[in-house]
Amino acid sequence: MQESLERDLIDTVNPITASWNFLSDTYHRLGSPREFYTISRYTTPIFGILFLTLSLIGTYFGLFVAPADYQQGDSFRILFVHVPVAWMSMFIYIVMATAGAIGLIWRIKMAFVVTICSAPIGAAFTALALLTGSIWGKPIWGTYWVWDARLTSELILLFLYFGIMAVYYAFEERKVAEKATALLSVVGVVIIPIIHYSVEWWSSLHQGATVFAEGGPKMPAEMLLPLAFMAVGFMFFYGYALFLSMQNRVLENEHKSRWVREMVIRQGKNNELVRFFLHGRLRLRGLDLLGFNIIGASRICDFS
Amino acid sequence: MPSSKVISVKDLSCTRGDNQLFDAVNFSVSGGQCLHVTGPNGCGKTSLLRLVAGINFVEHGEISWNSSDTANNPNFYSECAYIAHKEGLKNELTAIENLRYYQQLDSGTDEVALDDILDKMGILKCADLLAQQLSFGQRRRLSFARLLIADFTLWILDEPFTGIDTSGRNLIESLCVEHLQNGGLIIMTHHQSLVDSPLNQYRSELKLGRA
Amino acid sequence: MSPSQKKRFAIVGLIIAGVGAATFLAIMSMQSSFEYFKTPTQIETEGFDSKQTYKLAGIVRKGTVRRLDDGITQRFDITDCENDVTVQYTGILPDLFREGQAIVTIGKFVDQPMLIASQVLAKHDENYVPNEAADAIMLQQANKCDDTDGPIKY
Amino acid sequence: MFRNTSSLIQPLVFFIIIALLFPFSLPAEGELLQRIGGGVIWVSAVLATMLSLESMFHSDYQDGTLEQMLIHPRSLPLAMLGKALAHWTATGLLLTLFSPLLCVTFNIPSEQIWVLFAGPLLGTPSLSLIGATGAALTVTLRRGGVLIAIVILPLYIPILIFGAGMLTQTAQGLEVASQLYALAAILALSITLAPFAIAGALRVTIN
Repeated sequence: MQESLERDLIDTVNPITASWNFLSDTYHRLGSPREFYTISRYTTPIFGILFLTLSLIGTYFGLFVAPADYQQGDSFRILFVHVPVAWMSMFIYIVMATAGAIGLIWRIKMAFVVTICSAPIGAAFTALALLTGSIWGKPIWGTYWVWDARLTSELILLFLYFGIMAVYYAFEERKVAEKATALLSVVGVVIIPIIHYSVEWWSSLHQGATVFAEGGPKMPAEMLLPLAFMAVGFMFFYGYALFLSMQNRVLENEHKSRWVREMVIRQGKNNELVRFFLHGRLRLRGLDLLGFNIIGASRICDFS
Repeated sequence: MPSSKVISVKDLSCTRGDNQLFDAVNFSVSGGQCLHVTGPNGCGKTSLLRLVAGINFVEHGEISWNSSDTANNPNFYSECAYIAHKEGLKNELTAIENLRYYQQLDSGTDEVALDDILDKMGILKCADLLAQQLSFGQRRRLSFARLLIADFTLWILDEPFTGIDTSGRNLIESLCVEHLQNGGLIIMTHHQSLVDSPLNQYRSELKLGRA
Repeated sequence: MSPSQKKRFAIVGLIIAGVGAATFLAIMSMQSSFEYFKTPTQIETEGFDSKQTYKLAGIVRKGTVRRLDDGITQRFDITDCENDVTVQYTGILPDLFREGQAIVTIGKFVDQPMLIASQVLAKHDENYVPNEAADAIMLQQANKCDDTDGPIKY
Repeated sequence: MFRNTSSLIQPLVFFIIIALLFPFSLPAEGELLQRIGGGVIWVSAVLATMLSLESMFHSDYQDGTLEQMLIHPRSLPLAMLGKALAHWTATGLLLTLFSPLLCVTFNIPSEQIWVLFAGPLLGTPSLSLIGATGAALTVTLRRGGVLIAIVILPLYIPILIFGAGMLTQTAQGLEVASQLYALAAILALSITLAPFAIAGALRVTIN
């Protein structure tokens, strides 16, 4: 009796088993649109708060605490935006392509939703990386733009994001559109190593890797710290924006399913859900460059 | 041809956009049987046939051929023939060239067999006409000629009697009967009753769509 | 091994072979490095064509930067530690421009061994160092080529 | 495919006309044409290839032969590799053979002509293979032409950069081995992976 209790205790406490169980459970629950919707309604605001907190701390440290660079003086501080944003542009693409591959191989609906909702966010980050880069380039290099390997490949990435979004909107049948989009994002993943290694492979005006360089970061800790805050903060922003966008998409995709209908009936009295739809849409408009949810809006209005 | 072949469909459903065309379709067809799929327009007859043929992607449900999954199953693909509205004929090739193309894909070249098949289908005289010069009925006959170039066990026919004259219809029906008597399987759609057809005795019916 | 397994093996083998070949060729491509820039030594040995536009890379030699009388035209030597080329540029130089800085200039030689630059770009390296700790490094950089042995490569 | 000669000649004529528009519309300076010649020829080749992509699977889709290919036991990626290479023979190979001729109009010195031969020879098969993926993705769409361009052009840019870069390099008397290797690497990658992407795209879109 005593022994078995102990064993049970060990089983539940064993952190690896416990966390694995938690992860696989979460994974399976997130695979279902309904479970995702329920869970993400709680996590999304947390992501938003974490993003705000971390990026504010990062901004403060980056602007006021980190010392000026010996060569660039204060103008190097744009690095704290440019670098994390550029990382995100590639990270989001990798997430997108991985989700696309998962969706195609294991036929998981939610994976396609991740792919499609990531595209506009990734495009926005890519555009921002190019923009901040050229603002930085003018005083330091002496030019807004050069056609060198890093800049060109990042621009290609932006076009690729546009192509992926265009493919999604070209098909009327949603399932076909989702798979076609996933396939193209998987094909396009070849660009990622090209971007990453472009500064090493080709002589370039753009500098080499500072943080992920051989022999550790070539940057003192007081500069590295705000950079890390900003990077993690933007990561949470991605999670925040992605989940908001995915919630809308899930509702749109599943608007005929029982749980959405029941939810509408349950909450329909005070019209709260309908208002939520509209708010969600309004908040998302800024992110969704191509007006992701216009069709959804008319459909959802049918309920009320 | 061994008669042990069987195709069975379990719990198959199909959605287009937001509309569910059909849900939980179950059937099983074995050698010598003809499944006649009926239902109103837009109820998913063609979709069902395309799912079974392996052109469309199965989202929900299972389709098995001799109890192994049909998806990416070369054994199934080499025994299944699909004839639909789109005939699969190249306009810029002649009738016999079209047929030869399919024959070469499957086995090898056998000119005598090609002539025999065209003769059987009653279009030997237009063997050297370009496919675009053939009449609609002749094109249908040519596309059915493809069923005979190899030993296909399962014939999937989408509205086989559309645009074809009475003698053509009789010809196709007799081909189907012969195929069934040899232990073959047929899954077909046809919007009219087949009660008067010689196929009737082999026929079982699957009604799709809400009544 | 069943035929379908054999087929799968063949496909995987082909993919590995193809990707391997691509990687090999890519590495070969990297090794025969892209020359986007010319160096002063190349100009010295190969001469120059006055019609051509040149992209020239090098380090600003210590003590050669001087402003001409018009106030906005500057002249300086760039070096790869073996040979020097004089560059003349009219306009605003990038913030990073200083002695010992690696730069890229784009321009033409007009009948004399002096590059009339239409653009001067500074190349920033991947090191970030706080101001106060930088004096030693600055000194070292400005003296680059005085104590380097061989030619520098881009 | 080859029964229909107009599909064979159209891309070639388009290629030559586009390339010749530049000498017509630019100041007749030999030096300028010589400098932009390589880029112009490559851009024209890319445009001509793209023009012919839309029809690559179109007739097969219309007449139903594509569906028959999908359910044929023979390996679909292999068939697609054949299809893409046939497309290349009809477009890329012909363009490659004609591009040295265009050198004359751009005053490109004859000792550089081999570059205009070797570059497209290694680069245009990749254009066909990658393009076929885009064509397969858009085959069911009524107006897929513009979409093909949006999808495919980003993936064409590296080929364009290396191909056109070769000419700039030779003009300045620099080595081109690096670009040749890069084009070959792209070709090796696209010849192995594109057939699967094309087959996957067809299976996804034909529904």
